[in-house]
Amino acid sequence: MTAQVERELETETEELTVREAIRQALREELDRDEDVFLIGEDIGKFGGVLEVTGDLYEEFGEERVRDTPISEAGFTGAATGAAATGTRPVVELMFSDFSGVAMEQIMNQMAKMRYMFGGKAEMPLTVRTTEGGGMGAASQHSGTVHSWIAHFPGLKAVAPGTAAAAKGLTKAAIRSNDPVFVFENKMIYEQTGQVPTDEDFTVPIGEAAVEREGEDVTVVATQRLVGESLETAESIADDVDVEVIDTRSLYPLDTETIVESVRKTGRLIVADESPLSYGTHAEIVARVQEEAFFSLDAPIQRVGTPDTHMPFSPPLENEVLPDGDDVRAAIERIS
Amino acid sequence: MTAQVERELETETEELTVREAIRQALREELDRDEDVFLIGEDIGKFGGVLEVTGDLYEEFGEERVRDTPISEAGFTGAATGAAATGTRPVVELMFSDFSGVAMEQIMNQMAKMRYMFGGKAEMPLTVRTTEGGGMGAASQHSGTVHSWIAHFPGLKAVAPGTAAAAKGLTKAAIRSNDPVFVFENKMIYEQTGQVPTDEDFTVPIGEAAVEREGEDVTVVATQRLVGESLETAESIADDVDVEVIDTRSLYPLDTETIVESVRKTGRLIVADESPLSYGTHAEIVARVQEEAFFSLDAPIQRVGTPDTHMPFSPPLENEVLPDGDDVRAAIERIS
Amino acid sequence: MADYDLESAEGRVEALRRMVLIRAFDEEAGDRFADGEIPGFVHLYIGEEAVGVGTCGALEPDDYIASTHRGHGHCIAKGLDPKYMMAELYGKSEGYCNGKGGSMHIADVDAGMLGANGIVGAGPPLATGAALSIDYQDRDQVAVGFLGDGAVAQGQVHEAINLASTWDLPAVFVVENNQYGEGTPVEKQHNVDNLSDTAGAYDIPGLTVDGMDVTAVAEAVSEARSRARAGEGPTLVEAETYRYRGHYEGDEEPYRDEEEIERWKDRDPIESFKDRLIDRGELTESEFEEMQAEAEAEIDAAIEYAQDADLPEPREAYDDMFAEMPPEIERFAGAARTDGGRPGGDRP
Amino acid sequence: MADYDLESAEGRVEALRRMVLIRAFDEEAGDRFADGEIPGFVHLYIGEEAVGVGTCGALEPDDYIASTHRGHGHCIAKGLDPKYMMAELYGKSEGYCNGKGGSMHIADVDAGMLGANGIVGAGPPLATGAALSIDYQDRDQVAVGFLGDGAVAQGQVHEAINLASTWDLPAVFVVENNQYGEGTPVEKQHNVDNLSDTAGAYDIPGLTVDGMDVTAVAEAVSEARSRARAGEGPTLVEAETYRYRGHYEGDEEPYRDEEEIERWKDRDPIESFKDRLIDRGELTESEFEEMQAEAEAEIDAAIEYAQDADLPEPREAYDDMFAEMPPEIERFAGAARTDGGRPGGDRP
Ligand SMILES: Cc1ncc(C[n+]2csc(CCOP(=O)(O)OP(=O)(O)O)c2C)c(N)n1
Ligand SMILES: Cc1ncc(C[n+]2csc(CCOP(=O)(O)OP(=O)(O)O)c2C)c(N)n1
Ligand SMILES: [Mg+2]
Ligand SMILES: [Mg+2]
Repeated sequence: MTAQVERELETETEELTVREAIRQALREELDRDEDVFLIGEDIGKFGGVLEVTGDLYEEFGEERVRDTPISEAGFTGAATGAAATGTRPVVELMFSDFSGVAMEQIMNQMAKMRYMFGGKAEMPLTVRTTEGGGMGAASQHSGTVHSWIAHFPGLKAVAPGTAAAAKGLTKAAIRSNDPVFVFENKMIYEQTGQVPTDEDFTVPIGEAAVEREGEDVTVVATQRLVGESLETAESIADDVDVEVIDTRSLYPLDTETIVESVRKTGRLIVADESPLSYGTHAEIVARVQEEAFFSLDAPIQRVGTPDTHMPFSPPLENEVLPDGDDVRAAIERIS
Repeated sequence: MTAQVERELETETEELTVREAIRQALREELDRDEDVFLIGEDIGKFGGVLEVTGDLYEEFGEERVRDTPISEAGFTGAATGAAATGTRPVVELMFSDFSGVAMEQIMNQMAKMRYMFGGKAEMPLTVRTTEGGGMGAASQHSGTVHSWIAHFPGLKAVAPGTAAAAKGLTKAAIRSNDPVFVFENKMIYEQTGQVPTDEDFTVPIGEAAVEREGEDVTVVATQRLVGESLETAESIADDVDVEVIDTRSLYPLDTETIVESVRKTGRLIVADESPLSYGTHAEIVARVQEEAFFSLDAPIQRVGTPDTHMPFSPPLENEVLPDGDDVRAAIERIS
Repeated sequence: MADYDLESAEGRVEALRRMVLIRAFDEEAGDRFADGEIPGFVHLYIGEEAVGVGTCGALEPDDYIASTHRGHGHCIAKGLDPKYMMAELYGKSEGYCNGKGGSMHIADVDAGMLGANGIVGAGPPLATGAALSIDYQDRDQVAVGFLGDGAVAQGQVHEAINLASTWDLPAVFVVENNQYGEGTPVEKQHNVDNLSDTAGAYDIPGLTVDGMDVTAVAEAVSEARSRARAGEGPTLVEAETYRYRGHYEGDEEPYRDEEEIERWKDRDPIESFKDRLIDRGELTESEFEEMQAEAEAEIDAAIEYAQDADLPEPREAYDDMFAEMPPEIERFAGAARTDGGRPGGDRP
Repeated sequence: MADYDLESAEGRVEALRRMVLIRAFDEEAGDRFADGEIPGFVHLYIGEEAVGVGTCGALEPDDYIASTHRGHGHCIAKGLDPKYMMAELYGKSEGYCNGKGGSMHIADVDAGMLGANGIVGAGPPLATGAALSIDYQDRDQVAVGFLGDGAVAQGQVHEAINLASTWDLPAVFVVENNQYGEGTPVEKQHNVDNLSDTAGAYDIPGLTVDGMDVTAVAEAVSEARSRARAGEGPTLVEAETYRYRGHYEGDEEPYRDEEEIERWKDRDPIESFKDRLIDRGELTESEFEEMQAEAEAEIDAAIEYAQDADLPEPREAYDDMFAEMPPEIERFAGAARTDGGRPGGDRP
């Protein structure tokens, strides 16, 4: 189903920024379910460094929007313990670069508890975190680590590219009984889009969206690169008819929707901000060549960060940060 | 160059287990360079839980074989600080599952310092760690996390499949001025092989080895699966002529050697114990289809752990742990 | 009411019984491991029984505990059934984790046992989290985090205690100081004389008690529990104890001598408590012998149960990764490798 | 000999000069950030100058420091050149990190400055590591780890101090307690009255000193340095101080009021130290004015230098990932994207 059709099925939409869409999702879920609470650094009175939680503290109070000491391992672990004992915590990990601080609890407790216990533990836990370069925040505040989480068994990972997906996936994550990471790209918080107003609107985890239909080449993109790919697609629409898919979920990954598109177009570009080697792109490449090998007309192209950290200086950051131009160049290489 | 030719070029070899080969590498480098020291949990008097350091403590004393409190973040960070200030630490991270505990220092300090400082920091640091299932050690002591490290910019990763590679790569890692992770599969410590005795024998980081030449299909394998693939290749030699490559290094990855082989055989199996999704396999698939798209005759097959943790009970562990039979089945699927 | 209350004679006898049962369990587990019947690693609790039993004796049935790699004693103290524990050690489907966990991961969340843990120091954050749930939902419970002397050096333990203390959560941290972290003596891991001195860093009470004395442990934890329930936050209880066996079975113990072991054995927690109960007339020698015989019989039965139980089917390896199985796993589950059925992909 | 020794009049004047220079640097950096000339984040040190300067005044030139995200003051105190610092803030090739690091990563390892750090609590393990190198090679140095009040809650800080203390390493940990971690007051991060109380967990001396008084800081650190060099291990020095500006530039500071800020400003470290030096006849008012004018001129020159300096070439983005460039990066470096030259792969 294309994203447009999907949205048309909803009765009503409103225009929101990605930031507003996420905040609305948090507000609605806090309203809906008393067991849901938010926990993280300076998400309360401060409103979150990237202002996502905003005024939720004023609205819901300090128990439900809980500020923490600077202890990512401690509060991620506490959220894990809390999720196993009857509540539904939503963690904000301020920057995804800080995932390393909490990684032990993520990889060995949160991700494994259900399995190790033979299914006898619930883990209704959401971890929201920001990713990506583009604001001169340098190497320790600009990383894209979703390939790690998508790789690690026992964790679900979503990474919205539109306001609607941001809202719908955040809500689906909170309602899920599995640990779900929501990767928010910091450069799209101000990006607007039509978002269903229905309080029960969710985007099922594991479903991609065809954001633009096309016949000649498929671009599978994530996060910021969804919007950039759509723009690129429009800009070259006279020459090439590009289909653009937002994966939305990384794990589970909607292989079917992607493969179906490639069977039609025969050509694929995968655009994601992760460092290229051993990154998200490769998995999509591997699945497509597995399932649609004989439909492929050209090598699948990868657009990503060329195995560097994010440098500080704008011309350097600009050099390594993948964008719509890279997508266009990749399309040209195989068209 | 095939591994056999490579070894023939060495004047002399002896038969060692992988464990002995690594210990010999450590001993030689401790002897050669006073700035080298080992640091980790119970690597001293205890000899290491998997007995790799053995008697090195008796031989070199407690300053050069340093036992630590149970503080992976602390001592990995300390090793990082030490490496930047004139020494060459060799860290033992007892199980690779514990990498999460130390991940912040690994990802944000060790991996980034040189780059963030504009090249003005050296990081001559080695991290040895054990991976893999097969001994009933359950989900928190059986992981294979090398895909993470190979993905993360600024770190080098090697994962030997033979005794010779184990020795040569360990020595190369210690001599390198970059942070290098050496991933030792715990099930091959007792595996024997011919190892050059030359004290200056090293295996260059970033060079794969053709362990068996063949014409029909290429198997690229890592760690334990190198030996298993070689056995499988022999067992079906009458029907299929299999080329087996040990990647040895994961980052940098020797794309050239692999691509050259696939240009010849047209068929590829990638066998690695990592969980399949977003794992090491996918990167090899992606590079090969990029560079040898028009030489491929069939979809590249992946052999790995099917996105579960390692379960405890033998029949379960046995089910998910990839082995030579899986390699054979994969060969059959595309032959 | 606690499962067994060390302030009553009946409770004390029950506490002794659990200690005896733990020892019987672990001696048998050690033997069966040596015989090759039990795969993986086992870390035995022999010598430390008073800590787990004293602690759980001070708890109410629905309080939580988060355990360690050395968890058998905590399980039995908390009331888990040795039969299903042993089945788990044997990797059988009837085990607490259906064979997926083994010794290092026995758990029974419904019974308040949040799992043994293969990661040193990982339990305390989970206990802090359980205490957070309790606090958030205003429930009348506490959460106990067990940890070893070695674990005190772990950063996440520091973070967990600091959080619990800053938030006045109903948590109790019990440090089992058995003098070693693997082969490394406690002096080589910490500078402080008593590990309870670390409590000062959180401005919470820290006590060091005799971990070979089950009532001393129970008293300390009981007080800690009351504080916790009164909203006064966590307490750190250090119990000085000793493990008689190696770090894990198979450990050659180059790091200590027989004499040291014997010194501690002279203060054996079971022997000494039994003697006290007999002195107080709460138990007779023959009742004790009967208790031991019953414990051994129960463990023999557990072994038999475990031996006879079924191994899981290979395809069960794919269950329980998530609440719902994702397609990535489904394609393997549908064709377990043992059936030769791995997926292959596109055909021309 | 230290760069400047607060026990001599000359050293005190130099200390004041550095404090004035830090303030001039950071005020200008704040203004230029507001003007949009400086990208990214900047965390200013204004109000806290006495801590960095007092600490570095107690050090020898080749001692190490590991800094924080709020590192400008540490850099200048350690003797780094504002010109290259400012160039780094501007992202220019002449900056300390050739523009790769920016404000949060200024480093000069050869000068003993192991880097500002974007990760709260990451500096102390690095300082412990530098102290380990020193100890291992028997060098006559110490390593100082700076950290904020918020960072005390981090696990890796706990681990780093415990290691240094257990191993008696020549390290000093300086906690800059500026009362807030971002918007969260110290009472909401910790239970202890003084953060120096945490020293008890490592059995090392812990002192709380007036961080608005440069000589008090210098004295404490000097003593700590002597202990460290005498093989007696680390010391934890808590300096009570205050940041006048927001957490970072742009912070709207909903978490505190003007009155609190004014109360601290009354104890301004520069004003009060200047007054003392004048009282003692070690400085005149006009000398101070001259000092300020010179500092402003130096910073103006630094700004001019930074503005005029070259931006790095795009292809430099690929340098410095490793000692040797791997082929993975080489294929991009050889065809920087700005030249349209990304690799494409196989052709039929
Ligand atoms: C994070 C982590 N590091 C290291 C280990 C390996 N290990 C298992 S038990 C153990 C010793 C633990 O000592 P302590 O906390 O005193 O508990 P004890 O074994 O004495 O009961 C170690 C180092 C581990 N499981 N997890
Ligand atoms: C591990 C980590 N968590 C969170 C942050 C975000 N952050 C940056 S500075 C800061 C506050 C630090 O407080 P403190 O240690 O008191 O230093 P101060 O800013 O007051 O100098 C926070 C939470 C970070 N950079 N690193
Ligand atoms: Mg111990
Ligand atoms: Mg602060």
